[in-house]
Amino acid sequence: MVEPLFITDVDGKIKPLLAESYEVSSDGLVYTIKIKKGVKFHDGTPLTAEAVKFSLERLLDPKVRVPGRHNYLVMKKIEVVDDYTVRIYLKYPFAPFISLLTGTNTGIMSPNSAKKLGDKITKDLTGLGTGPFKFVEWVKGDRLVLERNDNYWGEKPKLRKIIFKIVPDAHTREAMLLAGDLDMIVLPPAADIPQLAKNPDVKLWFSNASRTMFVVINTMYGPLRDVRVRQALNYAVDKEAIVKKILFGLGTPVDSPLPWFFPGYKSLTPYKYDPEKAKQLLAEAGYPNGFEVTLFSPNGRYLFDKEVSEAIASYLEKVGIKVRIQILDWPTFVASILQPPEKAQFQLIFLGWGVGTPDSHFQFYLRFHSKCFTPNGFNFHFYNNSEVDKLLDEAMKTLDPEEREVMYQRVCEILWRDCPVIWLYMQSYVVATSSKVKDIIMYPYEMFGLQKAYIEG
Amino acid sequence: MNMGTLLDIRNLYVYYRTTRGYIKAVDGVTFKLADHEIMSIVGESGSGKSTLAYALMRLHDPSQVYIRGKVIFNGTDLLSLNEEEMEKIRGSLISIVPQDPNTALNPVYPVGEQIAELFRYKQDLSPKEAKEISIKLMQRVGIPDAEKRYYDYPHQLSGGMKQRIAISIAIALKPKLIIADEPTSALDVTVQARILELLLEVVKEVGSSMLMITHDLGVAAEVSDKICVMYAGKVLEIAQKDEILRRPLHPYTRALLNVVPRFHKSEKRLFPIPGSVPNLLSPPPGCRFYPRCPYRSNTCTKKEPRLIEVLQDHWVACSMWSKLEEVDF
Amino acid sequence: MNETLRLLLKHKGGLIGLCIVLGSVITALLSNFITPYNPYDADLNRALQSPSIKYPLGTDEQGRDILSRIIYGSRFSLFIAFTSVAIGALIGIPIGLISGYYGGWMDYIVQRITDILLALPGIVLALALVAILGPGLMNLIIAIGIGFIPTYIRLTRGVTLQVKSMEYIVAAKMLGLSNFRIIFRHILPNILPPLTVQLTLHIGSAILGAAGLGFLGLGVQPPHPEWGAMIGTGRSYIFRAPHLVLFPGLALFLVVLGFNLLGSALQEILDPRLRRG
Amino acid sequence: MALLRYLLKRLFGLFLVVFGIVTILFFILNLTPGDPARLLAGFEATEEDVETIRKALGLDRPLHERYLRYMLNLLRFDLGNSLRTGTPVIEEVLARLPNTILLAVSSMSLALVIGIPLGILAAVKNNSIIDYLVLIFSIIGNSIPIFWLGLMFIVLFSVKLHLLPAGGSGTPLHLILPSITIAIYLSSYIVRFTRASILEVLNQEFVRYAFSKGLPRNIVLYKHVLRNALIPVLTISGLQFGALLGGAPITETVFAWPGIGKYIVDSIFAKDYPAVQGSVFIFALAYALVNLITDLLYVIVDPRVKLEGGEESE
Repeated sequence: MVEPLFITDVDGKIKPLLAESYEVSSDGLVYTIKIKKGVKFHDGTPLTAEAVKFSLERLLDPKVRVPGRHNYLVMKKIEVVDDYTVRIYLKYPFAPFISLLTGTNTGIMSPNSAKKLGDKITKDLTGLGTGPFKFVEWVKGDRLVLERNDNYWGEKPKLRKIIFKIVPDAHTREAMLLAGDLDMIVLPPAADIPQLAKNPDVKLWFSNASRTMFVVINTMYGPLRDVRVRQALNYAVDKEAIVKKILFGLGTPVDSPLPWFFPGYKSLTPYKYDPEKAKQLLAEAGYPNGFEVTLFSPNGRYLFDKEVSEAIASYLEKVGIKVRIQILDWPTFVASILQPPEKAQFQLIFLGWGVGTPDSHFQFYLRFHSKCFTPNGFNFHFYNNSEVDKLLDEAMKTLDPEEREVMYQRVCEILWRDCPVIWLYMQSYVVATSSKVKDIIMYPYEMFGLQKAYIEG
Repeated sequence: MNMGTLLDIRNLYVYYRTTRGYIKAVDGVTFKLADHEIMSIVGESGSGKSTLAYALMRLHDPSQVYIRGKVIFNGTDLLSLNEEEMEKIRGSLISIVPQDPNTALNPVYPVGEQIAELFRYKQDLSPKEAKEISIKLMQRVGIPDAEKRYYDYPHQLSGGMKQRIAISIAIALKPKLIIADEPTSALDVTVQARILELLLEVVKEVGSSMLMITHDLGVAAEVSDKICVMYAGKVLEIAQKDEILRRPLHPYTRALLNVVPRFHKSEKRLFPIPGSVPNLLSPPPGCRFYPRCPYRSNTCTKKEPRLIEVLQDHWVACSMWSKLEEVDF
Repeated sequence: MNETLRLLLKHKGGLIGLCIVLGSVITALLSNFITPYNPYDADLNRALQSPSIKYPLGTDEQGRDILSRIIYGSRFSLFIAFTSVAIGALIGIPIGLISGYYGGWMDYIVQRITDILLALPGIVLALALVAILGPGLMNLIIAIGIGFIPTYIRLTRGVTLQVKSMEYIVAAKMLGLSNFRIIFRHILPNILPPLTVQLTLHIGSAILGAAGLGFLGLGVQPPHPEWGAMIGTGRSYIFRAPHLVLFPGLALFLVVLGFNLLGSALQEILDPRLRRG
Repeated sequence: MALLRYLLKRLFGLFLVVFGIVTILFFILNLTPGDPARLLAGFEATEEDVETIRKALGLDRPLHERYLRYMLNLLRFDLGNSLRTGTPVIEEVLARLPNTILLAVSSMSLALVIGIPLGILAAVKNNSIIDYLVLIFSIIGNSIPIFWLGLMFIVLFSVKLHLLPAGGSGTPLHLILPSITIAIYLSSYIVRFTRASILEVLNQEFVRYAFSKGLPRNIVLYKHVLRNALIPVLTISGLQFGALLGGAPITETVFAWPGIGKYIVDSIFAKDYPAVQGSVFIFALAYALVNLITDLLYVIVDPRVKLEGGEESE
């Protein structure tokens, strides 16, 4: 409905969408972006540099609630050069800046409709976007209705109307799909995937990458300070069995800290399930008969989160590590893990990390840089590795993609060996539709595109 | 007018089943009641008189009570009838005036309706007709402004008023036999006399016979033609009222009369009967009154005295009856 | 007391109830000896197996033997039920006794508070309490126990008022017995019959309550086998492996049935009016 | 005049009870760990964002001040906004109230239709096989864990037979399973209560007297006995209906039925204080009103009851 300047395509590459092209100044501080001509907003007004300036400045306005706002604070000034060119000045060189402009919340809105809507904007999005579908109606907690935008600048969509129904319970969604009340559902109950796959009038769509799941290790806690113990944890857990038996195949064990299409991705030798090696490493590190740990896990947030945590706990018990599981509802879970090192009561956390902005910087900086210990970042591991810090700071500034690639590869190798986490798997993002639905685009970051989709017959 | 026999009870036994054995409430009773005759059944509480009354109407729960004997009423033995036939007789041929009107009337229905329902269900009259007759009946039994009272609920009426309603119910279908189960004992004394008067009036007017069950000899004397004395499930003496009052032959009847203060006799002292009613689970052998009888002899313990007609229409069940000296009461 | 026992053994329902209750208590006590497998031993390769000779009730999503978990689970359900009802009774009864006996403004306040607590749906009160205290066995017991207090206050107060007006209590007062002695020597023994009935019936509903919270995920924390939690987890496999939900539910039903049968039999025995034949 | 005085007295009592509930809940919920501001700000938000939201929501004010403000708003039926969706709680609750009422009405009427006839049958045919079977049904009825029963119905009717939807709302079909589940539980109480009540009335004198009037058996049973026996049943059903207005939280969760019960459970899980307090407030109000209506009905059904609020039967 609302389109950003750039988009990460199915192949993981960043391509221009509303932007035509862009240049970066040699010092990486000034970005000049050309805007596509002849594009109209749903309210008929033309897409101009002015609209881009308006939309991007909104991100900086503290009164507007923007998830992940701190990333955008890198922008110092946005200047309109001419009707179709806009120049953005950064406070410091920030290599992944362009990937920032692919996020959905950087979508470009029509200033004219935005002013008309005022603060009703949280309920009514008429005329705001440029996308293939226009806003019709939104009843919170029930449905969102979109309609085809006939004068869309790109390839005209085939679907006339899309109705999104809010159905929180997976089984109910599945029942409605089978009963024909719905043509398409997201995240069907994992346990029923094999059955659905065999069902002739149901088609399953898989994205080849999405949320990576792992167990945070509190590297400041006694035995976990020793890398051998952390590696032992990685050997002790049978990831293949968890994916096959608990997720019913809806995941792929990871072979690197980064998803495959991120700069710096390099396939590394996975930690095969080897309880004997784990025991041996524990003995070497001086903990032959294990120790006690507490594992925090959310309930209902990720795919089978409670069940996977239980499985991990029983695997660790098998190598002598006694695990006390705390299953918490989401708000309590969030509150209890965002603690400074001295107040953290956890040693392990079952956690997931989405793709979000497709640049390695966002996968590593906030999670592994020693400056970002919780609560002012997401370094739950309290991981402190000077070489990694140096590499991350450097990679953020260097503009040359090859050089960044090498740096991030180096970071991957260090993290993979140092194991601040137990590497697990990447959850697959599944959509189930009736067999009549065709041509859905499955992006590698838990999103799907319906601009080319159609219903046969 | 010929006094045909309306009710002929022969060897009636009524035992209550309990976890500890049978309580022999009515243990072989025989007596007759003629048309238009009013007979009182007198006895202390627990003598089985109420049990007898409700047994006649077959109102006991068969699973709880064992009944044997004959109750010939108007030519048919009531004990042999099935429930439907008995249902037709109740209310139309035999009716009851309850002991305590406060608990007898249904608290959530207007009193008038509880009269009218007899006509609606037993005689298929229309609600309007049933209401009219009921109001006339209420007026007949002396209830002031019956139209309004028709809609009152039981808790809005006095005890006496409610007993009048019960009487109107009893005479509604002009039954042949009315059983009055201590109709005045739950009422205060001032009202008792007028209710008795009313009862006698209507019974005579309807021409039905009446079985008056009471523990008060005074009531019996005032109301009935014939008196039957019961004790511990057995009939001890039956005779015409004047006959029995003047010449009680059974020691128990005599003792009962001593208890009643007499105005025309200046007795100084009343003689209470020593001892108490025997346990009906395992009654003593021989005469049940033996332990409390001043005239007892050893024969009384061996043989159980049978009820025999010793004088013209004067029955008594006591082997020592002839030895009692003539006493003029 | 043995009179009631004699009648109880003759009472068909009561007898069955007694057997079930004794059976479940014994199973709970001996649970760690009679479980065929270790209830915590997981192995994903044998997950979600339907009932077989090797695993009579099948295995759960972690590959643990459901029969062993149910047997071991009885320990939790009964422990939670007995302790929470005990909390409810031990706090509720004295308050009910005193408030009923002394009356006055104190009684009025206690009554209003019980009205309030009874107006709140038990489950919401329990949910709110567990939300504060956090999930876990002890917090669950406290949450459910508190839910029972108002019922016991009201029950005891009712019976106290009845008994208080009886002559022998008035007589005891006249003899100058101290109030304390009167309450605990005279009134309390009279309250026992109706209370024993309530206690047995409440244990049944306490088990259900605990299982309800367990079902929502607020009860006993994994990996412990509490029946409600097992049903809650099994729910997401309902289409594919219904036996995960079926058997813990049956166990729950059976034990609660036992207590209810026993409770209603006691009720009939102690309240002659309802006695049948 | 008596009616007015009685109503005022009851309304004051009602106000007190509701006030008590809201106060208790306010303090219970505000002591729970977990920080709504952080929840609202989202996972990646920075500390300042969380702070701005905490100020906006007034969560930084001292507890007693927040309590007073909350109470004042309550009088204007302003229950504050839900932390999760931002919409006023009053809107969300009122949107769901009809669903809960619908479920409550349908399960209660089903329970009465099952419960009362069975209760009568059991009482009339006392000590017979039927009486025994009915008693067994009622004991089983309230021993079955409701949520498990619901799941079993889903397995049977949705999974195996594909007859009924597994959950959610919309068509009348969705209503069938949840109401049957609740009805079975409720009717087990109603059966037993009706049976006991009828047995008690059967022992009363006016029944024997009615039989002595020779009235047909079922007139005595269905007119005289039933009318008296159903009064206490009315009170019990009134109380149970009131409790149902809280939505059967667990049953609604099992069937994903969008009622207040499910809303309360979800809100508690999401630490959405205003939503929990708001919905319990509305529920307490509805519960008290239903009790009041039951008492008034009592006066109509039982002529002996005066308006002093106390049942004064002879």
